[in-house]
Amino acid sequence: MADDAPLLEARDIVVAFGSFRAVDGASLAIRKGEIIGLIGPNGAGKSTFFNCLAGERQPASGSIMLRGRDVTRASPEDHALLGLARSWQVPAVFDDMSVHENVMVGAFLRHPHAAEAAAAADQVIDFTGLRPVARARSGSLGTPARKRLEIARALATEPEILLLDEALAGLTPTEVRAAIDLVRQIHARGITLVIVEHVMEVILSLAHRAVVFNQGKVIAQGAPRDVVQDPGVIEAYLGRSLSRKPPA
Amino acid sequence: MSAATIPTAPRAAGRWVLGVAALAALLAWPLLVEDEFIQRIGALVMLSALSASAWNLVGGYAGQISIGHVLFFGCGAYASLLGFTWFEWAPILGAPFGIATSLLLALIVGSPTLRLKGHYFSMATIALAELARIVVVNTPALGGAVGVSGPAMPRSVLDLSFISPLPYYYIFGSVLAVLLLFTWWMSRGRMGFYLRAIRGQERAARSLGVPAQRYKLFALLVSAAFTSLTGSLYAAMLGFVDPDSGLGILLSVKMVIAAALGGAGTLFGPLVGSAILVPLEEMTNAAFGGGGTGITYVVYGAIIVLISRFAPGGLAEIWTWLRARGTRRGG
Amino acid sequence: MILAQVVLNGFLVGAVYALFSSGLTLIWGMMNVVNFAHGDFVMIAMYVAFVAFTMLHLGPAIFVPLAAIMLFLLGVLVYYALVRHVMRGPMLAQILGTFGLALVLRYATLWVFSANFVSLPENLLGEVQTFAGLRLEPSRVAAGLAALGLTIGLHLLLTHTALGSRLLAVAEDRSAAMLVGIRPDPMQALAWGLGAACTGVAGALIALFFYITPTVGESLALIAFVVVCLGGFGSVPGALVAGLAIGIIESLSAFWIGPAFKDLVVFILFLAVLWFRPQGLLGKA
Amino acid sequence: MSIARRHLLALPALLSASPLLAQGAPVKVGTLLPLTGVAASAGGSAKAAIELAVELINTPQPDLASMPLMATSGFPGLGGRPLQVVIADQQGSPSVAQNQALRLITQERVVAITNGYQSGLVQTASAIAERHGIPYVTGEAVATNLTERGFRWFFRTTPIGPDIAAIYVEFLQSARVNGRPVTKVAIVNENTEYGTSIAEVIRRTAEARGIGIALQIPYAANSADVSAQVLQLKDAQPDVAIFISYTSDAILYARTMRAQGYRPPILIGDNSGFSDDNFVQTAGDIAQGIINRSAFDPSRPGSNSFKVNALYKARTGREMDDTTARIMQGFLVTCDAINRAGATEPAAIQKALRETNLDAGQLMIGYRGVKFDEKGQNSMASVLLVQLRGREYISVWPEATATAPLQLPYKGWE
Repeated sequence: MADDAPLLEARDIVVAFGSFRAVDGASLAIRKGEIIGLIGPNGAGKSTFFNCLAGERQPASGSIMLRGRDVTRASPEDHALLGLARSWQVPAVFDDMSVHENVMVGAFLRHPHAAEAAAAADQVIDFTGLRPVARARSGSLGTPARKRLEIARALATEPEILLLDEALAGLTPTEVRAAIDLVRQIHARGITLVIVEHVMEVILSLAHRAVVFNQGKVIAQGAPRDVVQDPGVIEAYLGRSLSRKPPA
Repeated sequence: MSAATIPTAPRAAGRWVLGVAALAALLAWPLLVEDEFIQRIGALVMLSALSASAWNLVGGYAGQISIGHVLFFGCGAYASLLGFTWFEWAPILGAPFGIATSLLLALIVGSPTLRLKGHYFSMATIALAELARIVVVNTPALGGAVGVSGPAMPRSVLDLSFISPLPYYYIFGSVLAVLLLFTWWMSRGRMGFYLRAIRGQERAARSLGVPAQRYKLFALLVSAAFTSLTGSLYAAMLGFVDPDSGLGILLSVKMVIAAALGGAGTLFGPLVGSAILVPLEEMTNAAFGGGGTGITYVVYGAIIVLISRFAPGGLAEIWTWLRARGTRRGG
Repeated sequence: MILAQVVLNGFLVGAVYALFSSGLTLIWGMMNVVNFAHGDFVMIAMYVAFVAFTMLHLGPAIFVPLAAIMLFLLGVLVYYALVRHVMRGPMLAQILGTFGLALVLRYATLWVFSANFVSLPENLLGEVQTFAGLRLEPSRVAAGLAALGLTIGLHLLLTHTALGSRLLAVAEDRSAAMLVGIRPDPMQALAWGLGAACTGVAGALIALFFYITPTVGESLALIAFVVVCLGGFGSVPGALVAGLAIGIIESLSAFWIGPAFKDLVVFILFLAVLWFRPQGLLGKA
Repeated sequence: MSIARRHLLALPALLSASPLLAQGAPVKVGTLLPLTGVAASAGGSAKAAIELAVELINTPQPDLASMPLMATSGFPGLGGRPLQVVIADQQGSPSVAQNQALRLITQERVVAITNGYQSGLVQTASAIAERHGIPYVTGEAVATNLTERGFRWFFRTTPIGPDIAAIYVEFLQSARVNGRPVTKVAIVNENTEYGTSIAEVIRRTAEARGIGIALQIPYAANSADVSAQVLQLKDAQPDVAIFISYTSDAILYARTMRAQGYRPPILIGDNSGFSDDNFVQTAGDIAQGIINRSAFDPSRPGSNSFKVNALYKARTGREMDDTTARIMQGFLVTCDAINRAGATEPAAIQKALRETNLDAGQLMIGYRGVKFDEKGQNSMASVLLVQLRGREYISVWPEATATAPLQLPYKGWE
């Protein structure tokens, strides 16, 4: 794989629910080391598109290449094996297992033996700051810890690219800042990130490139600050919210 | 294992002592009790624990609630006794054929049914088991509705036809020990984690690289093999199987409730559940059955209701709770 | 002519299947709680009808609503005394609890009434009628109409009333419903009450033409489970369609292939439907 | 109130009455019956009959003096020791039947076990008795293979398949429909062991004697609906329809035939379901003239059958049906053997059972006698045909022993 080839590339993705085209010919190329922010109004198709990238949903047409391989019809587990990990909008932790065990499930992907997986999980737990609750049953955790656990579990699969689906939604401002720090540290480890987010602050402070969805299509992409000033984007989506000056 | 999961030395030692004591008790008690009826109940506990533990791999660990496991049980039971009927084999010699048939069936029906979610999966397994029962009832070559019998008179020790229940207890117990050792080994490794992850959130598990379909199928295969072996052992002991006793839906339900009562997805849950349910059923029947008033099942049912009411997670839940209390007090 | 009668009988049997599944649609299909005691709820309703008729000399116009009320109370009682607690645990706990409950109900009835078969006079709703050469039993027609009525009523309740949307909200997500101010327990209890009341109507009507014995629910229950699953969980009209379809298929296959094979045909078709539609006939994907 | 209740009330009286008359430690006999599950209704009837038998044996019954043990109290051959029965519920499961047989032998120390009901369960339970060397006597299980196993401790008093088929076929050969012989016979049988085996033996016997079975419809027991079978018959128009069913289906058939307006010229309902008093009480009024086989004809005043039935009716409020009577007869034969053995050692009882030689007058049922062949089968068992009139079965064939003449065609609900 050439260095300049995209890590993950989606071309002309179409997903239809009956006659309604939720994603209507969207394309996106993600290069190694980028942080991409996917934004758009509710029902714009960004979550559906995201699920196509993650291998959760198969598009009706179009193709997706991950690290030079066609993964359009590949299963989620094959995506994971190729180095793609994701979090879920509604945290999907394994309630009956402890935090450490949750993370071990991810770690088993690259470490088939229990002892190695446990050690790898320990490292991720320390990295994500979950050490104090490592032994707790994950079903007993609050939302912030669950979201963090999701990220930890995904990291334990040692991905090249991490897809975060509203990983910061529903957090308090303090928690959001802590989460942004975590994302930066993840990026610092050389992991490419794709973030679906409603909180503009996150996109503006994290993303290298913002990709705007509307009516199933990519209507704009570029540096977040440029994109938010794009008249088409303002009209389609941002509207009033942009009158508020984004924080520096 | 990780530093976080290594038990502290005194607790580990305590656990060893407890384990050895429990094992010794399990081995010794039937010898101390002279009553054959009680010994036989012990053997039946082992048999029930075997099928419930086999079910536990799929239903407990992987969380796929099969209510059609009697399909595999029936394969084993019928293979044993058909082997005798057709070729005059000792019933237990049919066991490998029962296991082979079960594995084949599990392979064929496993892939399509394991795609189904939740109740749909449970109902599909019921439908499959009922299909098998109806087919057997209407196939005279398989004994039809009348059923098939083992040797009326024991011919050799291989017929496993003993007057005393003790040999059955130890045979069933040894097979159970093998199954539990496998389950223990599995639960600590990748497979155990993956199955529990599938039970928790299958979609999330798959996104972490868990090939859910393959692992569920593998769990089903192992489970089917052991369930089938249980059926063969049952048939060898009883010397008779008919569509109701070998393929009836009640048997599937009993595997589920034995596991659920003790704690599904735990190593000893099915054994504990069986150790309560089987004696309870036999004792209530011995005490009240002759009265003909149905009070047997009123008592039996009421106790099951009470357990589910106060320990919905099975008795393992109470154990966890007690241990948590003990830890808190100790620490 | 015979074939028309076969189809008609199948249709009426199908209506009975739909009728005794209606309560299960609500409890299992909507509220997602397995009820292994469903068949025994039907049985209890049959005994309510029997006692009301033979001891209190009440006619169907009274004992059908009476059975509905009694079963409503039973449903609410079962919810508060058992199901509410069992729902804390995994789905298996529901199997465990309701299986135990089934045994208690079945054998408490046996204790009181003995295992003897009893029945109501078969002409309580009038004699068999002949229309265009087709023979119709009034009691079965009544059961068919009741199935239709209950299905439409339940469907309207769930889709067109505030109460219905609250019920659905609780079924969908208990904690989310609490956030918007719905107390889940009374709603769930109500669902159990309504489901059991439907079962009560079903049992009392079925008692008009079926024999009554404590184990009668056992043989009926499995079909009810297949009907609800085939129709698709959460689909009230689905259960009606599935019930009628199973009735007609059973009747035709019993006539053509042989009654010993009718369940074989039903289960094969059931599995085939699941193969192509894993969410049942009218269930949501 | 319920009959079950009445049993409960009668029980203490029975227990307190017997020791006054009989002396010594009671002799225990075990009985396996289905008291829960789908056959519970039959088991309940049989239980009442067994309890009646105990009372009759333990108290002098001058009225029944022609039967063994009736004139005296307890077992005269054992110094007047009273009889005690231990009834166990086999729950319709072959495994439970074995458990309970073992319990009766090892815990209750019974000297013999009787009955068992379903053939499959009799098979597993008697295997336990055989291993422990305890006599096992069944009064009702008809599966032929039970006495083909080479067991030395197993005995059966009831007539079996071939005896049953023989009387049906002899009857069909002599019967006339609209003045011509029977040519078209249909069999509708439930497809568990009972229905399958009886249907099979009837078919074989009939075909061997030149009567073809035009139509055989096996069906699954406990169906919710049986109308397809009735319509098939209505379509085929056989001269004779033979139903082999359990009680629940028997009731449904009677009702469905009425609803579909179908009446064959001759309707035969074989034993089990159609003999059950539950059937007679709930569906008898619309099945008038149905022909059944029976060994028990209580319709002749003064006969033992008549008197036993009267006692049973006083106790339960119901007529004794054939299955119940055969169960009770099996039990009485066992007790007679124990008495003649003069000891409670199993081997002595086994020997006495082998030497059993009762004639018709010593029985409460219509067998020619009780005498076991080398396989343990009663070689004197026999059957007769009865017909439903009102709510009573009256013996109608063979004519030599009939109480009333046969009435044809089948009336049903008219």
